[in-house]
This record gives sequence, structure tokens and C-alpha cells, in this order.
Amino acid sequence: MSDTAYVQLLDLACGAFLLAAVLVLWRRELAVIVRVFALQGLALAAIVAVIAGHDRSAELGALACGILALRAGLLPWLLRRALAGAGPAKETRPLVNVAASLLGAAVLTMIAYAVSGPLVTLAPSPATHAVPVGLTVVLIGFFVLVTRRRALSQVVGFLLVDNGITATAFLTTAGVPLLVELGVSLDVLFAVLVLQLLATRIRDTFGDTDLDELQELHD
Amino acid sequence: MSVAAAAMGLAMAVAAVAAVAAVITPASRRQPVVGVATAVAGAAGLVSGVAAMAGSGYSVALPWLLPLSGLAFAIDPLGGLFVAVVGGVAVVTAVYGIGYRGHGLGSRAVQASFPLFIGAMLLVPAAASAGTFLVCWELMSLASLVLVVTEHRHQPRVAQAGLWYAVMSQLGLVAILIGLLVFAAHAPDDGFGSLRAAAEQLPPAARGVVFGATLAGFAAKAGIVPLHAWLPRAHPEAPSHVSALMSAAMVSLGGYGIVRVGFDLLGDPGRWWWLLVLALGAGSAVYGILQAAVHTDLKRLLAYSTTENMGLVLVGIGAAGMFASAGARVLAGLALAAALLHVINHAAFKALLFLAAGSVLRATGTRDLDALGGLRSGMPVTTALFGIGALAASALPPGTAFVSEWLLLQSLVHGLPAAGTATAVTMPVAVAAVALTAGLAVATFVKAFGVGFLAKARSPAAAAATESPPTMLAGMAAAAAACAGLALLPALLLPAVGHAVAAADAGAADPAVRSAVSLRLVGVAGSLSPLLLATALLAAAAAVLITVRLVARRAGRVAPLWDCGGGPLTARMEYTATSFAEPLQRVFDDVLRPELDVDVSHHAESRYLVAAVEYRRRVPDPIEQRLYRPVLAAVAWWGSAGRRLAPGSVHRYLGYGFYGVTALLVVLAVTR
Amino acid sequence: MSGWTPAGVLGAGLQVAMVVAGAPLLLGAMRQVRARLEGRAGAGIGQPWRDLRKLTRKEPIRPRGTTEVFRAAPVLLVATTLVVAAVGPFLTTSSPLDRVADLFAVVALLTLGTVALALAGLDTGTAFGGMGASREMTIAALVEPTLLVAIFALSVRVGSTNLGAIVTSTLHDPGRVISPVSLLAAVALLVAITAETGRLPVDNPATHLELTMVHEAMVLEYAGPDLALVELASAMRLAVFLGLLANLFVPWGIATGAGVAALLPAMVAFAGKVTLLGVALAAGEVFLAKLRLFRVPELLAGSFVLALLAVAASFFLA
Amino acid sequence: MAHPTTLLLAAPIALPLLGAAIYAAAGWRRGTAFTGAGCAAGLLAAGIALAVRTSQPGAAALTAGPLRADALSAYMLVAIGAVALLATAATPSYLRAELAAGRASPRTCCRHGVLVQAFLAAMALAVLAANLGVLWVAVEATTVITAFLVGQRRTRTALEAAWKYVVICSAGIALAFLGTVLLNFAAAHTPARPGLDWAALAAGATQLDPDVTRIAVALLVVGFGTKAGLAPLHAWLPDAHSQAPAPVSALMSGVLLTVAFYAVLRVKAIADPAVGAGFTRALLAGIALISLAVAASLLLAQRDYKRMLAYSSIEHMGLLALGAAAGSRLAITAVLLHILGHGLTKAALFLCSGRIQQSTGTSLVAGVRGLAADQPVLATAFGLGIAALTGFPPFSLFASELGIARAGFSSGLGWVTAAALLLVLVIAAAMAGHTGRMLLGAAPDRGPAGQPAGAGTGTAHRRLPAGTAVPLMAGLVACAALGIAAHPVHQLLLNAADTLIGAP
Repeated sequence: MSDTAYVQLLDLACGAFLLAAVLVLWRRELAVIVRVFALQGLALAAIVAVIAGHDRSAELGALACGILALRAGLLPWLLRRALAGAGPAKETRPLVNVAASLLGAAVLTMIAYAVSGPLVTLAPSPATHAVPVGLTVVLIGFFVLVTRRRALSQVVGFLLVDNGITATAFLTTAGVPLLVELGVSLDVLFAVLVLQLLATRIRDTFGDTDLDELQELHD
Repeated sequence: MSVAAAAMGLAMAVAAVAAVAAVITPASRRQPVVGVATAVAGAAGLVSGVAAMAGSGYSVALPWLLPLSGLAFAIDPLGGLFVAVVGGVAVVTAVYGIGYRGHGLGSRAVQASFPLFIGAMLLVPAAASAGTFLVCWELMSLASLVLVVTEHRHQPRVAQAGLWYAVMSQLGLVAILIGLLVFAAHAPDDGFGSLRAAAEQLPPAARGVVFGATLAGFAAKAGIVPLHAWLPRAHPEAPSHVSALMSAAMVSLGGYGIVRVGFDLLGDPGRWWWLLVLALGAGSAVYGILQAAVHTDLKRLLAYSTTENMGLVLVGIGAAGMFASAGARVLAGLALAAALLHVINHAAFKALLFLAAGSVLRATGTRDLDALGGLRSGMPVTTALFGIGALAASALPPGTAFVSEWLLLQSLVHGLPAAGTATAVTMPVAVAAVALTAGLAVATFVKAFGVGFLAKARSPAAAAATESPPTMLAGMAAAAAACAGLALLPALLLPAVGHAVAAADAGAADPAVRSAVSLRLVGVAGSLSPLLLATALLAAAAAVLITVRLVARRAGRVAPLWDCGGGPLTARMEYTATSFAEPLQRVFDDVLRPELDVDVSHHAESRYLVAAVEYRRRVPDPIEQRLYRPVLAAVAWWGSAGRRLAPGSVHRYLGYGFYGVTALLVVLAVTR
Repeated sequence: MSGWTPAGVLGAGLQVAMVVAGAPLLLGAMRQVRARLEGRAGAGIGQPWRDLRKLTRKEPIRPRGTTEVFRAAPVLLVATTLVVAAVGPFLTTSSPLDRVADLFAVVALLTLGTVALALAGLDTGTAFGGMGASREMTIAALVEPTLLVAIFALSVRVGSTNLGAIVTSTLHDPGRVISPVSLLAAVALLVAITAETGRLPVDNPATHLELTMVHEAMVLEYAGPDLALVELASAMRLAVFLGLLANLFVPWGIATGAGVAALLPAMVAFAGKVTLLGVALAAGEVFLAKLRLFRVPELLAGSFVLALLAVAASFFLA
Repeated sequence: MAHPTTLLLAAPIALPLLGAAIYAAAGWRRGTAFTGAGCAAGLLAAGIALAVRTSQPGAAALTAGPLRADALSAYMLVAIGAVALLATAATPSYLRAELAAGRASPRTCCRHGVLVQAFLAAMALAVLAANLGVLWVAVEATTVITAFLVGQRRTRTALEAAWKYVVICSAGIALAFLGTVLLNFAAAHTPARPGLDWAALAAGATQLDPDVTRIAVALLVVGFGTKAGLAPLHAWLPDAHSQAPAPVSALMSGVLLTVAFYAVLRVKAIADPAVGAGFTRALLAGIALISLAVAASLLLAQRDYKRMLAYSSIEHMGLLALGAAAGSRLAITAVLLHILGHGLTKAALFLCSGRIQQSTGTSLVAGVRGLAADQPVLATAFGLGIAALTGFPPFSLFASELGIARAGFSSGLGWVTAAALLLVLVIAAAMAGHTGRMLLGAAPDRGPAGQPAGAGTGTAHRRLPAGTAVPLMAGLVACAALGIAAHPVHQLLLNAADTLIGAP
């Protein structure tokens, strides 16, 4: 794979990765959000595949397939299963309206670029140049966690953060050691399982999963 | 193994045994066993203190105790004096405690913390490192807190008093901790030896912080205005022998702290600091006795009188500091000797007064002077002993406090030519403050004794009062003997006080030449012989009695009191404490700001016929109104505002994290 | 100056005798002067002695419900005044009890007498007794600062608060008498003494009107010999205070050396000065009306400021 | 790799897993009730053995595969073991009362046993991990495991607490993982290429690129700070602790917060040589002050005594952060002693509060009146615990707080320490006030069967069962003994501090 093709493919994948995060912020229907999240999993797998191709390492290729299976297949499936039982599939009015959220995303992108300055200067390579994308997705994920009311959109927010970190990991050092990567993925999977179970329990006891009503425990 | 070390070791061992015994022995025999054991511990402490004052010191280090800092003890005559005071008061209160059956006093926790309290207090003056001092100080606070809340089941006010006491003593501890640790930061380790060595090159700012913080902490413990609010709340609610122990011994350790840090460790913090100490002392003296003069609760009156006496001690210490920094070492020695002698005298008569108040409380169940009266018939011994205590406290000649106040006045009076204009202005004002305090003290204790004990009983409880059990009377008698001894033969004590003054390297070795009977001041013309005065008084009284017996030979008879023909006088017509103090309160009403409300209820038929007049008077503590109320209101507002920090919304909690992290990242990016 | 010199002992004895015998006469003289100025015939100088003799012959009364304090108060009152009379620098400066002759001690002893009487007033349990005691203690508490600061002013130049020392140093340096320090201190002490001994304008000794009486209210329950003792004591206190005031500021005529011969002229000088001062006081009282009790603090505050100025003057002008 | 060292290293993880297996298989019966306590005791014993092995000269650290034990991790194991022993020893009597009150079924008790043992295994793994990534995985595993423990009571508030706990902790820990990734990136560009291994990272820390390491360390401190209950993401702690069953709260406060802070200490050991001590000092001092301010603000008008204990944990973690900020050898030793002391006291106090909640039926301060008169032994334990928390002497918290304050003043953090001490004073006053209202006063009038007629529906009888009393008293006595003469632990403390400071 020639360098220019590698750079173009990598930028294409990172672009798609970032676009998916912004789309999660933009759309309000939960079903669409889950589909966009699956797309982002795909884009992430593409990033890893491109790097694997560039470095010609079979282990990275296998990891790309693993990520594809987990983040594009299993997790979206779990979310859809939780969504199926849910009542109105629409995100009620989020704490910060959509326009402000998008502006926020822009600001977060600038912050991510400013912060990842030293990262890029440490080892300037096409992959590290794309690191700010990873950081932006982390910050957008955190923003989704903070502003969306529905339980499931908070889970998607958490998964966005995790996708962003995994992307950063692969873009900087072609991934953390295999043992750690496995552990992290397992933890994320368990976390989503727990959150999904809790979400269904909340729907049974509180009627709907609007998290803003969960304010009985206060000082 | 010097005498002092052996005695202190014995005291600690016996205190520990007493604490263990308190937990083990059954309730019936618990109080006598613990009382005797604590008395022995107190006696050992007394011996150790006196030996230390006579010069037999010791220095022992226990690095394996108290992790990270280790314990170190060393005694010098200055520490010895306070150990002796604590020991003496402990003996008296322990003996008294044997027979004192208050509510909840027999419980294991209370009986165990009594010897621990005394043990901790004996160790405070012997501490030789900042860590040790703070440990013993905190143990003292913890044990005394448990003792203060002994009767919490029976009065809701006790829990409130306990809270005030806990918070104020913690405030004092934090101030002392900051002071000592800032000092220890400039020295290799926190031992007092290395602190003394590092004192010279302490930067002036640090020197100010150290003395300021420790002064605040120790003044809080000594009940000095404006940090005195806990004293009139905690002492009345504590069992009487505990409040005697706190008022006589624990409070004077505040004075010890100021002398130890100001003179011994820090060298000389500077004249303006000593002026502040003197001003605080004078202010507290006048304010304390003014409050005591108008209060009708007997133990609260004695608590405010403790603030007054500690104020006088601080006046002595402040004056000594000013003279020492101006170079007049003889006068400094005299002033400090006066302060230390007043600590001892105050310990004696305040212990006696509180124990007598406890005896009255046990017999009548009330502390309100308006409801007492006529106790002389039911409790003759307690009345006599309270009389001796009142005489001692009111600083009149054959009494105890007169000697130390005379010494204090001598040092202030002769201080004028010694130092510059600052002292020239403060000395007369200080003399005036001490004089006004003495005058008001006389009025206060005439009220306490006259209204409380003489005339007719104003309530059925007072009328039915019976004398206290013998052990309580023994405790009080011992305190009264100490008062009398200190009043008539102070000369025996002055050489020891001189050593303490020299140990604090403030003044001349021995401030007063003394023959067996009188004191003649060194380098300053002034002499007083309390013994000669007392014998002259007795001789004159005897002469008068004899002449009266010779001249008036007719037999006397008992007649009813003059009732202006308006029918028999009832007890309700007597002057109560409120009415006795009414003129004083009217003279000082802009300082005291009393709250008076008089509501007159008229007869239904006509407005001109009065059915009943109700007069209520409350004298709130003005400093509490102006200083503590706003602070407490601010803290309460902070508390209610704080609750909005955790409203329960998960988005708010995540928002804290999100904005925190983004802010941190921006800062990192900007400050590369 | 200390030690038991024969002249000192004799002097002290004579002092006590003079004060005990002379005080009622001084009181009689003052009442006589007052009567004469008010156009009355007056009862003669010896009247107080005649009253004392009458009272001692009466039956001692012990009111029901009072304690030993009530009976001991008059004895203690007289005893304290006797000690002050023996100690004070009235006839000789070398009194045997020199180690007790300290001005703070003298003032405190007299306050002890007042306290005894106040306790007796409270002990009766009647409204009059309580009222008298309460007012007496308030005034005593307010007088104390003036007395002590005035002493402070006197002792600054001398360097000691010992009575003998003050008097001898004033003798050696007569110029000091008319210095502002002494004048201010003298006025302050005069006001304090009128308050302490219960003379007009602070308290009217001649009346039994409950609105105004302070000293009389406390002794209302006394009768017979006890009343005699109280009357004698108040007369002696007046004499002692006037004697102190006289000798501290005008000490001429006092015997200083050890010689016995000097005592006679000293007695004459002492009697003359005290009588003169007493008569002047009595004459002054004719023109004064009693102040309301709550105006007295202002008077005492004024005298306190004078004493404070005396001290300031002694420092800045010395 | 000698066989015994791998066995010794694996034991602390294997034993709890064995316990979990036993509970899963045999369920919660009288016979199996105390296996949890047995496993915890085994963990403690393994910790002590490791401590002895690592304190011998020469054998500074034992490594076996992904696991590595040095003096610091041995000390942490001892701390975990001690607190775990207290909590699991009190669990049977606590669950017996829950079963009697019908708030739990044998199945939930069995799941409680399994999850607690899994939690202990994860914590042991975290402490023995040689690799920062494995540490992260272990800490995240605890979040997942304890989610159901927090929600065990199945009430609305327990569910809410569980959701907040999982979401906030996962978000916070994700930040730590980002920090780990960046640290791995910085490590990849050093000559030694240490990867995420603690020892190699600490050794090669001087070559790490300062700018990248700064960001990584900041994220790691804030991330692990979340699990340690430090400032920005602290809000899960009061909810989780007040809703979780008492033994679980004790474990969370004593073990979970401590292990998270252990991670912060390890990160500081790497950051100081790489970026200079100034950065972590400023960061930790700032976080400490904010945590103390938050704890003080929310304790003043607190109405729930379990939340009061939770906020006091935030306060003590703030104090640990202050000690870490000071950074001198005395400071780190004081911090480590404070970790053990706080763990023991807080475990005892949470067990007390669980018992009080069971006997009075309410967790409100206003609902509990005259406890000293009503249940003297429980009240004495609770009072002594609060006294220990507010820093009264016989307990080790006084010695460690004194050490932290001394280190703070002598390392140039004078003003910060003074401000912290004042905040600690406000907190002590608030807690004394609340405890005073609960303990003192006349005994409440009791119903005929000894049930409290108070606000809540108290189920447990007044007499304190031995099953709860013994662990309570053991915790407080251990803390007092530690405070009087920490002789045996002293040497271990110094070795652990030396591994952190990097002194020889």
C-alpha cells in the first residue's frame, strides 16, 4: 500500500469516525443513534485495518476484525435489544438543545486540537496527525453523557468515549498490549451489559428512562 | 531516676490502674475505688511538681510511642509549677468525687475518663516536643469532653454545652497546631530543644504567625475574651468536681502555653505582641467579672470569674513580657511571679468554690441564686467553706487572691519609669482595669455568698437542704486549707515561683526576699506581711469583744425583724441576686445590653387596678451576640447553600467532571 | 523604719487611743458646725459620746433568722478600723506594723469592713438590708479604681506604696505638695472618701428615708451595743480617712525620729488638721444636696479621670 | 521464577476467587457463611507473608508473569486484607438481620458472597498488577462487580444509586484509560521502551517527554481520583455508600478508595522524575482543597448519617491528596499510615451505621434519638469511631494527620495546609454536632417488644449481636493500637515509602 493511498484512506476513515460522533449529537431518535454508533464502530475497524495494512501485521488485522465484531456487531445488537422493549424511542428535549450541542462540539474539537499539540510534535507521522480526532470523539462522548436525558443515550455516550480512546490508542502506538486490549474490551462489554440491565430495571420501576427524574437521592 | 521522674511515673501508673479499675469494679464500689486511686495519682503528681520546682528535672524520650513523631518528656521548674497545681487540684476533686452521687456519674465511661483526664493534664506541662504536647492536649480535651456530657440524659442543655466545648477546643487545637508546626518547619525536628535553637533565625513573619496562632489557641483554652464563649456554657453543665478540675487546673494550662511559647521557646516575640496579651487580659478581666456580677446561676457566675482571673494572669504575663523586652528584668520577674502565684491561688479558691457549688447543687437540686438562700441553717459547713472561698476570691486582705493581686499591682505600679511611652499609657489603664475588676469581684462574691447562703430560704428545696456527705466535705476542707495556707504564708512558695520564673528566663532569679513571715520586694520598695495583718486583725477583734463584754452587761433577747407594722416579713420580700445586681447592671447597661421585659396584667374591671406584674431579665453575652451569632449564621448559610452542590441529578454530577476535565486540559494546553 | 522601737509602739498606742476617743468628738463637732450654719442650736460636741453610752446600756437584740455574720459584722468593722488606725502615718511614721503599712492593704482593709456590713445587711433578709447592701457594694466597686489609681499617682515619685515612705518623702520635698500631681490626686481622693464614708453628696448620713439611704439601710436592724459599735466604727472610719488625706498631703508636724518627745506636738498637729478638715467638710455639706444614686457613677468617673490625669502628669511632668 | 513466589503472588487473587466459587456452588448456608471471612483472612496472611519477604534486604520485588509485589503493594495487601476481614466477618450477622427483616433472600445473600469475593480478587489483582493497563482493567472490573451490590436492596433509591455509580465511575475511569494510552505513547518514544510496566516506567521516567506525560498524568490522577472519591467526579460516593449494604460500604470506603489512591501514588512516582514535583504538587493540592471544601459544604447541613460517613471519606481522601502533594518521605509514610487507619475506622463505622439503620429503621440523623441511653455498646463504638475520624489521639488518624500537617508546613505548602486544617475543623464540628444529636439525650420510649417507636420501622432488637460487635471493636482496637505504637507496621511503612520516593 503506497503512502499516499495509506494517508488518504486513513483520513477518510478518521473523517467518517468523527462525522459519526457529530451525527450522534445531531439526531434525537434512539434507533438512528444506535445505527450511527454501529457506523462509527465500522469506521474504527477501518482505521485499524488501514494501519494494519500499512504495517503489514497480521495481529493488527485480527484485532480489526475483533473490533468490527464487538463495536459494530455485538454492542449495537445489545442496544437494539434494550431499545425494543422501550416505549417512545425519541430522545425528549435534551438538557442542551441541538444547536448549542453542535456549537459545543466545535469548541471541543478546537480544544482537542490545542491539547494534542505536543502529542503530534513528539512523533510526527500520518497516524499521529489524526490523534486529535480521537480526542475530539472522547470529548463529544463525554458531552453526550452530560447532556442527554435518555438512559440509552448515556450508554451510547459512554461507548463514544471508549471508541475515541481506542482510536487514540491505535493512532498513537498501534494499540496497547494485547492482554490489556482484551481486558478493556471485556470490561466495556460487561459495563454495557450492566447498564442495559439497569436501564430495563429503571424502566420497570420509574416508568420511563428519563434520568432527570432520578433525583430522590440528594442532600 | 530523679524524684520528679519517679513520682510522675507513679502518677501515670496509678492513673492507668484507676482507669482500668473504673471499667472492672462493679457499680456499687466503683466511685470510692476510682476516687482513692485518682487521689493517689494526684498526690504523686503534686510531689513530682514540687520536686521539679525544687530543681530535680528529668528528660525521657519514647520514640517507639506515637508513630511518625515519638514522645519526649522533660520537666523544668516552670512545668513543675503547673504539674503541682494540677496534682493538688486533682487530689481535692478526687476525694470530693468519692461521695458525689450525680446523675450518670457512676457510669464506666465517666469514671474511666476522670483519671485519664488528670493523667493527660499532668503530662501537658511535661511535654518536650510539639507532637507530644499536641497529643496530651487532645487527650485532655477528649477526656474532659466525655466528662462534660456526663449528665446528658437529664438535661438537653448538656448536649449543647458539649458541642460548644468540643468545637471550641478543636478550634484552639488547630490554632496551636498551626503555630507549633510553622515553628517546627524552621527547625530540624519538632523537639523543644531544637525549636529553641531555631528561634533566633526565625523570619519575623513566621515569628508573628507562631506567636499569634499559639496565643489564639491558648487564650481559647484560658477562656480569654473573645474566645471565652465555651467556658460559661461547659462548666455549669459539667459535674461540679469536673468543672472544679477544669476551672482550676485545665484553664491555667492556657497560661502555661503562652509563657512556654512566648518566653521560653520563642525568646521575645516583640513588644506589641505583649501589649496585645496585656490588653486581652485586662479586657477579659473586666468583661468576665462584669458578666459574673449580673448572672444569677451560681456555677455560671464562677465560670465567668474564671475568665476574670485568667485575664488577670494574662495581665501579669503581658506586663512581664513588656518589661523583659524593654530590658527591666527585675520587674519582668516580679510581674511573672505575680501571674504564676495568681495561677496557684486561683486554682485553690476556684476549686473550693466549685466544690461548694456542687455541694449546694446536690442538696437543693438548683443552681439559681434567686431560689437559694438560708443554706446556713441546713448546710453550716458548706456555708463556712464557701465563705472562705468567697473571701479568697474577692481579693480582700486575709484572703488568698489579695496577695497575688497586691504583687501584680506592685509590678504594674513600679513599671512606669521602666519602659517607654507605650507602657506609660498602658500601666495606669491596666491598674484601673485590675482595680475595677477587684471592686466588681467584691460585689460579685458578696452577692454569691450573702444572697445564696444567708437570710431566709426562698424555695422549699433550699429550706430542705441537708449537709453533704463527709468525703465531699473533706475535699472542700482540703481546698480551704490550701486557700488559708496560701493566704497567710505565701513567702514559703515564692522561692519555688522564682525558680519557675528563672526557668522561663524572663526575669531575675528571685523576685522577692522573704523572711518567714513577710515578703520584701528585691530592687523595688514594697513589703507586705499577710500573717502580721491577720494577727493584728484578730487581736483588734478580740479587744473589741472584750470591751463590749465589759461595758454592755445586760442579757440579749431574740426579737422579730422590723416589718414597718405591715405584717410578718416573708422570704419573697428578700433581695435576690437579680435585684442585688440591678444597680450594677444599670450602671453598665450599655456594655451588658440586658434584655428586660415587664408586662403588667390589669384587672378585667378597670385598667387602673393591676393584677400582676411580671419582670423578666436576661443578660445575653454581648460578645456572643455580635461575634458568634454572625459567624454561626454564616456557617449555617454555607451549609444550606452547600446542599445545592448535590441536587441528585446525574447530569449535574457528570457536568462537574466534564467541565473540570476540559478546564484542566485547556490549562495544560495554555501553560505548556 | 521597721522593728519594734519604743517610740513606734507608744506612737501606735496613742494613735489608736486618739482615733477611738477623738472620732465621736470630731463627728459631734461636724454636726455642731452644720447646725450652727443652718441656724440651729445643735446638740453639742459630746452628743455622739452620750448616744454611745446610752446605746451600750440598752438590751442587745438578735433578730430572728439571722446568723453569726450579723453579730460578727460590727466587731469586724471596728477591728479593721483599729488596725488601720494603728498602722496609719498619723502621729509617727515609724509604726511597728511597718510591713503592713501599705496603702493598697489599708484601702483593702477598709473595704473588708464595708463587705462585712453589707453581708450583715443581706443576712437580715429585709428589703432595707438588701437594698443598702446592693447600693453600698455598687458604690464601693466604682470607688476602687479611683482609690488605686490615685495611690498609683502618689507612689510614682516616691517609688513605693508604703505609707511611711510616702509621708517622709513628702516631708523632705515640700515643693511636691503644690505640684499638679498632688492637687489632682488630693481632689480625686476627697471625692472617693466622701463616697466611701457615705457623706453628702453620695449618701445622706442623717436620714432614714428609704429612697436615699445607703449606709443607714444596712444597719437598720442593729440595736443596743451592736448599734453603738457600728456608730463608733463609722465615726472612726471618717477620722481615719480624713487623717490619711491630711497626712499624705500636709504631713508637717508628724514625728519622724525615734524620740518620744516628738509625739506630743504630733498629736496636737494631727488633731488640729483633722478637725480643720472635718469642719471644712461639714461646712461644704451644707451647700450640697444628695445626688440620685445613678448620678453617683458620673461623679466617680470624674474623680477617676482626675486620678488618671494625676498619673499622666506625674509621668510627663516629672 | 521459583515456584513458591508465584504461589505466594497468586494466592491473594486465587483465594477470594475460590471463595466466590464456593458461594456459587454451595449457596449461602450456616456452613458456608464464614468462608468469605476465611478467604479474607487468607488474603491478609498472604499480604503479611509478602511484606516479610519484600522487607528482607536484596529481594526488593518479586515478579511472576503479569504480577509484581514490592513493599508498597504488600502494605496495600495488608490494608485490603484487614478491612476485608472486618467486613466479611460482620457480613453473616448483618445478612441474618436482613433475612429476618425480609429485605433479602438466600439467593441475594449468595450473590452478595460471590460478588464480594470477586471484588476482593479484583482489588488484589489491581494491587499486584505489574502493568498499568492490568491495574486499570482490575479497577474497572470492580465497578462492574459492585454495581449489583449497591443495588442489592432493590429499592428505587438503590437503583438510582447503582445507575449513578456505574455511569460516573465508568466515565471517570475512561479518562484514566486515555491517560494510560498517552503514557504508553510517551513510553514508546523513549530509548528503554518500558511499555506500561510500573518498574520500567519508574526507572526510565526521566526520559519521558514532559509535555505528553503532563497530560497523561493529569488524566490519570483525575481518572483514578474518581474512584478514590476525589473532587471533580466525587458525587457517586455518597449515593453509593448510603444505599449499599453496610459491609459493602465498609469495603468500598476501606478498600476501593484506597486502591484507587494507590494508583494515584504510583502515577505520582512516575510523574515526579519526568515532569518535576511542582506539577503533581499543584494538581494534588488543588484537588485536595476542592475535595475538602465540597465535603465541608455538604457535611454542615447533612441529614443522613450514612451520607455523612461517605462525605467524611471524601474529606480523608482529600487529606491523603494533600499528603501526597507534600511528597516528602514523612508525608508519604503519614499518607500510608492514614490509609490503614482510615480504612479500619471507616469499616467499623459503616458496620455501626448498618446496625443503627437496622435497629432504628431510618438512616436520618433526626430519626435517631438518645442512642447512648438506648443501645450503649453500639453508641460507644459509633462515638469512638467518630472521635477517631475527627482526629482524637489514641487513634492512628491523629498521628497520621499530624504527620501530614508537619510535612505540609515544612514542604512549602503552608497556606494550603492551614486552609485544609480549618476545613477539617469545620467538618469535625459538623460531625460532632450530628453525632451529638444522635447519641446524647434521653432514651426514646420503646415499643413493648423492644422495637423502637421511632420514625422508621426498626426491625433489629436493641441488644447488639456478638457477630457485629466483635468486628466493630476489633477494628477500633486495631486503629487505637496502630495509633499508640505502630511498631511492627512502622518498618513496612518506611520500606513502602522508600519504594515510592525512589530512595535507596
